[in-house]
Amino acid sequence: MKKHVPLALFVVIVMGLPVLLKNPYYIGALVFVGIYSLITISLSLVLGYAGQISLGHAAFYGIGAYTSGLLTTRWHVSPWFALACSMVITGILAYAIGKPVLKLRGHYLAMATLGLGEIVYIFFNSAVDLTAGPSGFGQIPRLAIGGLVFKDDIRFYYLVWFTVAVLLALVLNIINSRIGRALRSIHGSETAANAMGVNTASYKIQIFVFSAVISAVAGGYYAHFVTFISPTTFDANTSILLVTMVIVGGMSNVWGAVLGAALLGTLPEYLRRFGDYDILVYGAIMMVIMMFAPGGLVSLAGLVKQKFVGNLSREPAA
Amino acid sequence: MLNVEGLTKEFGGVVAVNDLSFEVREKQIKSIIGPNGAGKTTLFNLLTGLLPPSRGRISFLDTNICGLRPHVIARMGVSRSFQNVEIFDNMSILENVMLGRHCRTSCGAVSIALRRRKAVKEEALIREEALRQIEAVGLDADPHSSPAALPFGKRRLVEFARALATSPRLLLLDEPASGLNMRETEQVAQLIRKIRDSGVTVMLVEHDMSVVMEISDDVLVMDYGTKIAEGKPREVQKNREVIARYLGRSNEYAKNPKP
Amino acid sequence: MLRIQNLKSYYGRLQALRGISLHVGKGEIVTLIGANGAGKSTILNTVAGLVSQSEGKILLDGKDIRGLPAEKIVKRGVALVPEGRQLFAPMTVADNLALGAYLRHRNGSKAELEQDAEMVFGLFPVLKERRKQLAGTLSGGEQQMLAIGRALMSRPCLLLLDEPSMGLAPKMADEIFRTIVRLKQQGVTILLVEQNARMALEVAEQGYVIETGQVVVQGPSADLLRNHDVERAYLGKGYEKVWE
Amino acid sequence: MHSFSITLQYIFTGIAVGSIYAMVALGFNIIYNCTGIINFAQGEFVMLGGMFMITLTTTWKLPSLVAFPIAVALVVLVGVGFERIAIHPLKSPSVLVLIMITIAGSILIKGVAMFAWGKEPCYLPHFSSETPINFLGATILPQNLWILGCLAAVVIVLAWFFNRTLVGKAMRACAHNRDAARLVGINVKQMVTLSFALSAAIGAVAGIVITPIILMDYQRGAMLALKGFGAAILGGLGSGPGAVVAGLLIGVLESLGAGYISSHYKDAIALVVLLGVLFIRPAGLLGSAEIQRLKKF
Amino acid sequence: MKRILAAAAIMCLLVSGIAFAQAVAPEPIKIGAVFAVTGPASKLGEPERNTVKMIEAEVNAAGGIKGRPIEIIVEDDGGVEANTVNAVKKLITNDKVIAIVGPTTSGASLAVKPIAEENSVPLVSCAAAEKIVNPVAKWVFKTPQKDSDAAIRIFENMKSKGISKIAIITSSDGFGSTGREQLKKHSPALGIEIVADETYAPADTDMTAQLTKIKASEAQAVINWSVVPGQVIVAKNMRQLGMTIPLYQSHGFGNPKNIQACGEAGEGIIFPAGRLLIVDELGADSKQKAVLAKYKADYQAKYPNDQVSTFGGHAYDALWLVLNAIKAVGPDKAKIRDYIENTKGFVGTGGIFNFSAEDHCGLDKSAFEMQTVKGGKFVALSSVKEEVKAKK
Repeated sequence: MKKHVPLALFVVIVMGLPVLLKNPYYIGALVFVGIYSLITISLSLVLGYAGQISLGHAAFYGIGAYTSGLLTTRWHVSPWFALACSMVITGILAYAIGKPVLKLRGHYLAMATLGLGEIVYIFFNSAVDLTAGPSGFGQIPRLAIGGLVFKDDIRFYYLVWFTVAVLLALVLNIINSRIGRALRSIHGSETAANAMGVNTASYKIQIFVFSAVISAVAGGYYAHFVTFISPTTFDANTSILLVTMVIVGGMSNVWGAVLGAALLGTLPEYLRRFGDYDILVYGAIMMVIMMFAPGGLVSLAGLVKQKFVGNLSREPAA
Repeated sequence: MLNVEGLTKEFGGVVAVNDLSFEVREKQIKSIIGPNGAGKTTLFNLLTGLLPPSRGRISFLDTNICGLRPHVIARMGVSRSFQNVEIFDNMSILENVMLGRHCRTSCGAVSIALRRRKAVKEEALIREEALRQIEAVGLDADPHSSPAALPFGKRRLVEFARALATSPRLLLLDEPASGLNMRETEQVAQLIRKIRDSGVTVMLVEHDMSVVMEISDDVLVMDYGTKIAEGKPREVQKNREVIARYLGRSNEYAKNPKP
Repeated sequence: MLRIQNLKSYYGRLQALRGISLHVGKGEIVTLIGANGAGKSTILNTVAGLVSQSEGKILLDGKDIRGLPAEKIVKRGVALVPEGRQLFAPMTVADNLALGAYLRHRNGSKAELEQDAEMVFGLFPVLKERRKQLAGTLSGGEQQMLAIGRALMSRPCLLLLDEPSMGLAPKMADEIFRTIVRLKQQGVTILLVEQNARMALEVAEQGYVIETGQVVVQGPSADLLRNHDVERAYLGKGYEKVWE
Repeated sequence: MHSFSITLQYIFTGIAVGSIYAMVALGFNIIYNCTGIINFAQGEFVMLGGMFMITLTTTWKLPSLVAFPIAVALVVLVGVGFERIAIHPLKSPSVLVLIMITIAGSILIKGVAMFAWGKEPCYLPHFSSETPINFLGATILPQNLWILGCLAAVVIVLAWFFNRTLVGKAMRACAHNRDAARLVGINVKQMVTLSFALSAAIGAVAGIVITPIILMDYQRGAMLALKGFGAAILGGLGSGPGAVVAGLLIGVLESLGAGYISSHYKDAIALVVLLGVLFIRPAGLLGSAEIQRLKKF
Repeated sequence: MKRILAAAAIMCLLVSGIAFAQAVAPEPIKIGAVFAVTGPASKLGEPERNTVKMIEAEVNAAGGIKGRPIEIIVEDDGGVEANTVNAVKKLITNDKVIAIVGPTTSGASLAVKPIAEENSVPLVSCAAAEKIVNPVAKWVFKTPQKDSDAAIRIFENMKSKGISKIAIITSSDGFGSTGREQLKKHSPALGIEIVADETYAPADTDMTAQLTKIKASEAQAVINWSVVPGQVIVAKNMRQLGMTIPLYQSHGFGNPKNIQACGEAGEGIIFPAGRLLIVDELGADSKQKAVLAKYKADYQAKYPNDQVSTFGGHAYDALWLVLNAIKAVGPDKAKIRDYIENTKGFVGTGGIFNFSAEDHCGLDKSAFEMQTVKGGKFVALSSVKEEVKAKK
């Protein structure tokens, strides 16, 4: 049961952090990291495992947020039911979009997903009667279980990171299974995967829909946490940021996705002290990581391991 | 078990496979030989559904498999290896071989994600079978390590094990000995025989004639997409046409160059 | 002119050459023969600088050129006519030839280049007719001529030819071999890789038989033509028994 | 206004806007052909072109004719510098990593521009008079003609460069077959640097001619890059004529969409058409499926 | 093993991510500020940041408030709402500020409205949207004039000219869309009919298509509601199309650079704005004259490369509201809030503020002065009319 160790460690630390920190600001920042992590974990399945680039995931994030936000504020649907609805709606949309789009490859796929993201963004902006347009809308109710309302940061923190942990557990189960192997084989070579009996087209669409649905959950959480949403949160920049998180963290590893979300999600906080120069530092950090650790941050962890652990284990063989 | 009739593949005017007909009988080793560009790999791609044929019919176990998608054909029991060894460096050796079991297993995402007993059990079976195949092909590397570091010969064995893990009825091997040294080639030849003896029909494309002549039950010679000769290895070796294609003709001009 | 000593080269993990040594004298035609996948093309590619991982020595006029990038090796007077021609298909015949002389454009005079182009057209008159045609639209034989012509435009002292007869109709193959002989008469040293062993040995002085990345037989081509080991290399073990 | 004049006006508008998209798309294609990557800093080249021109003409008071080539040269320096520092040293990087590096590069360039020129949009006078020209009831600004002229000039120069000069042919050779290019003595890495120089120059020209119309600020590049990328994809990556046709097409579609359907959804209309084309022709209007297959992530 | 390490690395990062706190110095009175110093709204956020930094220096040079220096902690949210939320939380819980000035944008202000409420920290927003103070939130105020007042002032001016059919063209960002909303809401009451309603994306380069459509309609005037560069491009495109109907712009037009950028196309544009731009024209009887002149002079002296703008003015008003409250009642959040809510007759750059429990904006439509561009300068529309009368 060695493979459960990292996850258990992760859960322990996630549980313990608030006790150590107590400060709502840190907790609040970590809530956003958790929300991003939900998306990046699921996006890493699409990007790092199945090898399909999506520059439109902010759209699913946004559809989740808007569906949940609108249902609860306009039609006073229970937030949990609204969240479930947003998952279903996003899933259906993702299927309809993914079916034709995933036939494209490389830069064409990137453009198509980017374009779809833009279309959704334009819709949020322009369907003013429904979405309140660019100025957004607020007073979205908070999530609650029975009498327990997730109103302060700490409760929401536990909710989000509990979801992240559950997602991680599910995803770790999946990536170490026949389905995970099938996904990775698509990235390796679609031809060879096909020849091994993997229905690549079907897996691509399934994983795309799955990650869209998880992104919708993240969107719903965002809406109920911030209680205010506007289209700019779900624009192309966000899509690119999400992909960047996955790649910077290390796209062939779900832990990399969390790492990327944690780094790029909190980077603006670190960079506050640089004032206006934050944009330069941000760009420079990204460039340096990509130039010197093209495998992402987890590959650095791999290097460290090779240095310290690898030598030990190899010695007897030599 | 495999029946090919009038198979033709054209690529925008170029005929890569031209009206090819042949038969492969159960539990035999059939080799396809011929010079570069003869259309051998194209033939394999047609048989496995990676390319749609322009004309003709391929029937496998009395079912027409023309136009079926590759993963369906793989499920029916046709597996293959690739000329340049297409194994996945983003997975461990064991996982590569376990992927081969994919088409023989069925657990869905939900039961896997929730680690239902069915899924756990199936996974254990997959692992068992994969380890068995790794042993069967005689691969002595740590199955949990990455295949990226393996020498070429062992990579090929990983690919063999993966192909065998699909429990194929028909195994297509594209140049299994290319890039191997003498000793490795010998091992591969023995392995192919062993596979045949275990009841799997084998088709292979190969340039190393030693291997072909040694292990084949039947040889098909192709050039320019058409069949030149077919028969027992010894017959083929004697075939004048085949010898001419291989060793080439004499260049009349070279002996008396014009001024 | 060219001396290769214990050359080993790798494509990633795959060791393609396992210690090749050979020699090409000035003005000679030397041929490398052997079955597909034996490593003949790899030898040429390594000499031409396309294979990045290698060990051993490649001495050109006594200087080691191993490890230099391809573009520098061309500068030293080695031109490769690659397998499968590798022409610039969307460009005209004239453009392909002009690019062949890419390195000479800066210092070479225009007249000299024109003269060279005329020389190529002299070798292959059909190219002159098609000079405005796109290379991709030529027939296989014409493409091969153009590939040779392009290589000649760099005024090589050593010409590496990789399977020049591959995929050509017999008449065309004859034509190509006629040119090879003519080039030799003009003083070009040629290292020829051919699958068509007989034709190659008939035009060459020396021959090397390559099997699994090693030289298995070598000697004057006339001897090799009669050597059964050569046939074995092509047609497999047990061959001679059947053939006798 | 007659409905004919109105339509004509929409088309004029579309062509004027589209020529910029076309120029940006051309810049994308040149680097793509040489390296297989999409340079997300392309929009920043456009922005820098406009900004340098503004500084040279307003702060340094240089005459436009002198400032123009200097501005272009400065952007070329930036492009080459970027390639040399961030891309040249890498050994066999993956396409995705290269793209990330260009994104990081665009953030950096944007940041430097923010410090250099501030956050307010900067202004550049029109090249010639601002008096609109009337044609069959529709109007066009002389500056629009300058833009069209520059597009034409860029197309002609590129056509001449790629078809008539040896270096241009060498670049095409690299794009078509790297190994064969090396075999005739072409230094591929130099060609990659050159491709950055060339597309920076085109970006700069585009930036300089549109600045009088649209003003320029440090964040302007992103939107132009997005539209230009759309045009490059619609035309078929790597295809020069495709970029021009698709750029103009997107411009006209946006304009007609805004005029006849809804200005709220004009960008969406253009994108829907783009996606529709991709679903039918996955390699774009004039792209070749062959090339697409070779160059994937 | 690799995974364990990766997991450990994540944890380290999370933990260290927490260490971005800054050292706490107990002495000064801390006031927070959140502005979009970078990102799409940076041209607004920068003068705001400059302004509060200028006031900080000025107050401290004068010995602070009751002997205590003030410290303004400025956070940049880049216009990203999630960052604003984090920044405000940081200011409240880490820096323990007693009041917050900003944010710059409406979306960000709305996103942090509940946070100010829950933490009981007075927040004076520098963003325009009326939703920020309507419905009234106990702890949230704002200083920019109301969009609705701007719309009403424009309509009143139109009515005086006999214009009844108009076209509106707005940018599809927060500023433009709230303007569009207000224009549509208030037009019927004033008898104005909107015959064309067009929008464009904030980064668009050409609006002739939309304007062509407007030209073909029977509109007698055009209202453009956006910030740069759209407002300049619209003016130029109208000139290109030979449209002679009057162009009205929103109060976002109040930046002298626009005049230069518009060139001839700028002449005659009418827009409502605060009096900062026409301070030199104001008569001595204007209550605002002294404040405006001082702000303009101070700002220009401190930032010679930057033009004074109304956006900085919003931050000026917001910060002084807070500082006045501190001067009066000391650094106590609840007392500051109460003091601001009861502030009457506060003369700011945006107008004369009269807050109440129902009105957390404090400005009415008199805060706007209809202005126009004449001879390459902003001038009050009323003075132009007087000249005309004088000529007659």
